[in-house]
Amino acid sequence: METDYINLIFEGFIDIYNNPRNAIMWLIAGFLMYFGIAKKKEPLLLVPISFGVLLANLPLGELVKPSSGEGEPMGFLLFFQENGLHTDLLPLLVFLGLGALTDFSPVISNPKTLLLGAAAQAGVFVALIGTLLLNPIFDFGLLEASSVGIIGGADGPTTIFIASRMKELGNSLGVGVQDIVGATAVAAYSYMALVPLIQPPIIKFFTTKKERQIVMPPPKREVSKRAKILFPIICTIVISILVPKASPLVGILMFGNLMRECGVVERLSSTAQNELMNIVVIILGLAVGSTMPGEVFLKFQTIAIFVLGLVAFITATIAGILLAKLMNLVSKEKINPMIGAAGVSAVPMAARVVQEMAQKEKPGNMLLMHAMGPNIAGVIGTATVAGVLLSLVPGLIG
Amino acid sequence: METDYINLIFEGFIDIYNNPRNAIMWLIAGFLMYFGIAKKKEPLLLVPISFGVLLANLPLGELVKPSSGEGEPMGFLLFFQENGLHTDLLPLLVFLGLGALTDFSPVISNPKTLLLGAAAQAGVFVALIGTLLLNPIFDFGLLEASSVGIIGGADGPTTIFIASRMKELGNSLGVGVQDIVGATAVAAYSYMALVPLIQPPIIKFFTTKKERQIVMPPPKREVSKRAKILFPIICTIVISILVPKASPLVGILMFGNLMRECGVVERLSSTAQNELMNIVVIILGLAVGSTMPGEVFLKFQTIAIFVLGLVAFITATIAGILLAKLMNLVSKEKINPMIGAAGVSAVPMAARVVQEMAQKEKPGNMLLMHAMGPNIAGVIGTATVAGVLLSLVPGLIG
Amino acid sequence: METDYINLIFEGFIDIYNNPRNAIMWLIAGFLMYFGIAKKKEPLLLVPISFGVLLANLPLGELVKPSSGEGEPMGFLLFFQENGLHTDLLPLLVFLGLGALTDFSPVISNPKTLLLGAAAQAGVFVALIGTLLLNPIFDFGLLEASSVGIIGGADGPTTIFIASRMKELGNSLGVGVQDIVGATAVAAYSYMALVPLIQPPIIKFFTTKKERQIVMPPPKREVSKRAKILFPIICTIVISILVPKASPLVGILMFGNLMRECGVVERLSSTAQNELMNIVVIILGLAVGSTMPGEVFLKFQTIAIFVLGLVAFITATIAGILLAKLMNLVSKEKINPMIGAAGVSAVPMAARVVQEMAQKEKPGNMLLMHAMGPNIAGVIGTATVAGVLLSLVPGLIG
Amino acid sequence: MVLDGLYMSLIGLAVVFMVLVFLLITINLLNYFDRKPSKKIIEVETTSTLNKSESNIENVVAAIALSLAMSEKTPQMNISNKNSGSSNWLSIGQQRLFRSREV
Amino acid sequence: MVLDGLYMSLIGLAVVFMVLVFLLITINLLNYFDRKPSKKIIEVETTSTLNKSESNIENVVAAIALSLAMSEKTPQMNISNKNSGSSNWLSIGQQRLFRSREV
Amino acid sequence: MVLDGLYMSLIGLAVVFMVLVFLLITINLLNYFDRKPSKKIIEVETTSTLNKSESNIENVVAAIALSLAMSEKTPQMNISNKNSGSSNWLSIGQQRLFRSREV
Ligand code: NA
Ligand code: NA
Ligand code: NA
Repeated sequence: METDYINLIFEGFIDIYNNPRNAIMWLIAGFLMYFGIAKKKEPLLLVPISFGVLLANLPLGELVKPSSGEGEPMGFLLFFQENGLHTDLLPLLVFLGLGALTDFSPVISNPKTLLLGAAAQAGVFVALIGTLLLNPIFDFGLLEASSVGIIGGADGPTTIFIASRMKELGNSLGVGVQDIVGATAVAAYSYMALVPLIQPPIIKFFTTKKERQIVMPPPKREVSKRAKILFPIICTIVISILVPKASPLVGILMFGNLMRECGVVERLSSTAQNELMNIVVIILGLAVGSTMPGEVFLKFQTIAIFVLGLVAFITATIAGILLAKLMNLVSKEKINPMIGAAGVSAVPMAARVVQEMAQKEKPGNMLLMHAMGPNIAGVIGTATVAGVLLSLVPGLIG
Repeated sequence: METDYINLIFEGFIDIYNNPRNAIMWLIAGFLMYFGIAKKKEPLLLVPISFGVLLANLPLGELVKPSSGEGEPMGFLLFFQENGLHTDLLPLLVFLGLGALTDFSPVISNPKTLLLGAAAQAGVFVALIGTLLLNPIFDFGLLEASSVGIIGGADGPTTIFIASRMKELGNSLGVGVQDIVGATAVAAYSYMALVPLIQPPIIKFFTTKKERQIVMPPPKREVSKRAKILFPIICTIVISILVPKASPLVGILMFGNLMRECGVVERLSSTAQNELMNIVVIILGLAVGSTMPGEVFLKFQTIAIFVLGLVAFITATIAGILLAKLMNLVSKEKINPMIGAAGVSAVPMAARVVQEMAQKEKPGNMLLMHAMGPNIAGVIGTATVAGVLLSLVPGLIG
Repeated sequence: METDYINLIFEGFIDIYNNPRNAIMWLIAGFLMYFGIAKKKEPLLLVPISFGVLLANLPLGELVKPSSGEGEPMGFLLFFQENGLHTDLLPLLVFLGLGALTDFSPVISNPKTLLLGAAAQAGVFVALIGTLLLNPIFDFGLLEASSVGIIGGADGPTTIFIASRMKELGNSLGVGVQDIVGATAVAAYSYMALVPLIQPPIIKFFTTKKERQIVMPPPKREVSKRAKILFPIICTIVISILVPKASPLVGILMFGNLMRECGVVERLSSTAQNELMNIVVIILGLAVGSTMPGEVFLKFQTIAIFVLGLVAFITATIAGILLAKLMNLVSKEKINPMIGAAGVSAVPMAARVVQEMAQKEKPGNMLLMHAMGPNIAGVIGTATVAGVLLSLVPGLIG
Repeated sequence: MVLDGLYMSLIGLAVVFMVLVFLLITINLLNYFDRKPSKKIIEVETTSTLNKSESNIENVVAAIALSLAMSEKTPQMNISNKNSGSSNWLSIGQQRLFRSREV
Repeated sequence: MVLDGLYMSLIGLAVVFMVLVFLLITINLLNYFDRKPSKKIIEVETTSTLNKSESNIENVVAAIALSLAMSEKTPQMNISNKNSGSSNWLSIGQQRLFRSREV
Repeated sequence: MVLDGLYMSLIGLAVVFMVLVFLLITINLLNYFDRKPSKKIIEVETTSTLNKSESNIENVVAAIALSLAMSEKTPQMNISNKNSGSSNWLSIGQQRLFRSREV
């Protein structure tokens, strides 16, 4: 019996001794907190995620352990993993709120920018192929490659959505699959936060000063309320016909947007944007963070994921710029190729980066609203790509 | 393999070709949206319901399909159907908010009006019998008849509650039962929205001009805080003793009201009325809408349901008016028989209709508070009827 | 068939006749409502709890009955018992909100007060031993004793958490265990509300007038934002290493506090404190109340629980005072021993009691902030004790 | 089956009227006793007159001063209104506000 | 497997472009019909008078200034409209207010 | 069983004191290092300039008056900060406001 008591006091220390990687994760959690709190980078997600990492790596992992037979329910965070992540509920509810927060009028008033949002998806596929090329070293298959690629979409909930689905898919088919939900999510949010550091040098390298000084006049015509109401409905139908698997992401995003724009359900829209969003973000962040116990996260693969994620961001930026330049060759109405870089999503960070660079190159050149077009189009593009991945991958690995 | 890709691109079109009824449902969804948004009729429910209809009818039905074996969770909307509708959670949580939003003092200060709320329940039973009479044509049984009848209660969540229960009851007993949850809910909300069109001609037909001009003085005495606090408690106990099956609906409604009136849990009451209500309404609306895939909704039965629902509304209105006239025969304190029409519920629309008609017939005759009595009593009456149905139906079909 | 109808009308009365204890519970529910509403004692919890008691004791118990085979889902309140209490979700989410509501700076600026919060835990163990001593009379085992003891922690959600766990533990191991979740929760909240009556005479008895007049100067140094941010992180790690089983309670509490203090996720913190908290409190209160049907609550054991709970509160108060006096013997910086009484938790009631007594004994002696130290430390102490109980009890009863 | 429906309707309407008549009687009783208010719950009403008597203590000003000065700039002001009643737990965050009331 | 990836990428990018081109066409159609507005839904627009100046993209800077100034002061104006629309059920609590509106 | 209880109590109280003593030591260390602040996280503090005067206990009465007056009128001021931090996603809706800040 006395051994029990001694065990009681030392079981925590013993667990740390046996699983030193968990203690290392505390440092990583601390670093993410520092990044989120002191540096104020994506704090709304990084604070919950980082604390989730900490909680998942405490001795004995009380918050992430499965239900024991002895009247102990499953850990608090495991509950949300199983009932929030694996069911897609949390990412989709975030999408609901994002839809209610997003103003699509830049896309409606200048639909050409949709193409720039499409171009940026090249980043997803370059990273996907890159991941497959590293297969011999890191044992990445198509499932992992899809999850890593989608980081290039620069869209947190979509990344979480796809990575969860790919993990589940592998598990259910008995195909070996690494658990990289947490790593891809952290990579996505980190690079989204770092967009102001990542993009400017790339933009400068791939554009001439003259190009960066191209002035774009304000759009000629304002978007009618009717167009704003019809847009989410049409968008849902068109994308769902062409890529049915994208319909959950696109449909819920657009439902949120319809609530915003229709003007008669203000109280629903407000709750979707605020209280519901906040509740979901707290739980989603903790749940995602808790997918990263030390033995899952501390692998060479994780470094590869971060490198590939950066490649994806860079490629997406380049693709957007190059298409913009291409469009300038064929169209007489010149666009500033910098706005192509905003196609990576990372809403609205990437658009702000463009705006600031434009101001420096030529004070008074207001590109923000022009950059919001590809910026938001990138969200739609990435949701479409997610649907494509969900359609193709099961057939290819089956 | 290449076939796969071609499939990918065309599977949406093929699905539409195979299920053209789904595309017709888009039009119906669009009509409901127009009704909710442009006409501002019951938008808080009709906007989510209509978008739910749309989402449930997109190609391949991603949002309403059951969990595949391959790592795909069940569809987002099916999840809420199973965990929100079938468990009664969502309708009851709406009742919680409604209780917190309702001021019962018109009933407390003039309890006679409770009888008018009872009379209007005749509409429920007339529609119920009518549905059974149509059995040879539409194959409606007692389960469907109960669901259709309750439309006459003019109370959205109660309708959803009863229709879900009846469907589950039939499925669990192996009795054939049609899935009419969506149709009855849409009928109920639609007619509630149309009360200002439906009721005035009926009221005019069944009352004389002299009756419509009866002036009712304001209630003599205001309701004490104590009475308002005791009312929900007493109401819960009395109704639950007499009709135990009504206790979930009545109990939760009255708990919401106690939070409102007790004055010491303002923060809980406010959340129940606003944020919690909004979250529940968004999800409930989507879930109800998603019970209407084309093959379920596009039947002749649906037309019958709408016709019978209208009959129920009309009969309820008539019954309320006639009882009011009857009460005038025996009581010396005359009441304006128009307030009997408010007994159908459709809070507060029906009471407003009465007020406006009263103003037209005799400017200055303020009937609103008098009409709120039967109006709210109708809610209690319909919840009681729901309990009666839940008590009797299983015994009769077993 | 006609019997059915007669049954329908009388089944409620018959049920009351067969289960008269349920009707007695209405009176108890009424008393709790009176206590919460008219006396304004802990209304946020007692109003939902008392209505939960009422709902659980209505005829036929519709709201707490398990799912019948016949298409009836489980009762609304049973659903929340099973999915909210047994899973620990609701108590932990309350802890999240409490963390976001709590300012730990009194503890940080004067960490010595942590010891007073530890001393007060003596109350838990005295009540625990007392409960075991009453085993021959009331058939209380170690499981019940732990649940009763934790009442002395004066911390509602922790009490609910431990009592639920102990019940589940007993059920899963096939050890006989009484269902005392409701009784302990009501005892805890009642005595927390009664702290202003319970503590002053004890404080007077165990201190001299001179001691009560000891003036404590305001803390020398303010707590930096950095310290406030680091405190929850450090606290989580330290306690989780020493008592891993305490990590859910402490970890979630501290996550809430980090959201509060970090300053960059204001919207999450606000939602955790307000809307999320309110939703959880409504449901938690109802669920806890509904664990008290008459046959569970109306036992002599319940009286014993209330007596033992009072003993626990009294002992906790005494222990805090005595340790404070002891500290005065060894330290030259004198503390007013009254603040030891605040170590029982019951935040912030106990601290207020001390402040008021100090004002009466010596006007101008501001003890509030000094008393908040042990007050909050008592929360941490009780969470730690909860962890100890969870660690030891399974081994001892297995 | 139509007969079942008729039976149900008859019984149903009868029960609904019975329930609401019972309720009518109970409310009338309630109103009857409410007109001659007993001393028992009267305090509900008096206490709820904006909680006037809540602050029964001398020297509150200084206390409030201390606490408010420290807390008022923090963004949780709304909590002070939301926490009506005297809950321990939920008012934990108000520790500094120290709204003096008859504790 | 890398070949799979290449195939996927090719098809994937093609599909994404196809989808967004379709969307482009649809929006252009939408905008085309929007310029000659039918009478049907026009009332929607008139009711939203508050948003009128919302997309007047000339004078943006001024607009931003104005909106910022307004948004900072009354960040929850939307709450006042919370009960927009004319829902029966959800406005039940407002029965006493009796805001006279076109029922 | 009572013996079990005694054991548990002894060990339990010992563990609780041990935990809180550990915590005491840690906080003392924290406070010790906090007095000589490293440059590392100092910016956290500078950014929170708004809270600087939080505990300036002189002039409290005036502070109360001011703050109370403010809090009563605008009980939901905190909502204006709801979007503090610089999250991409959650500030997406504010795209038009374009509050110029250090991106
Ligand atoms: Na993107
Ligand atoms: Na009704
Ligand atoms: Na305690």
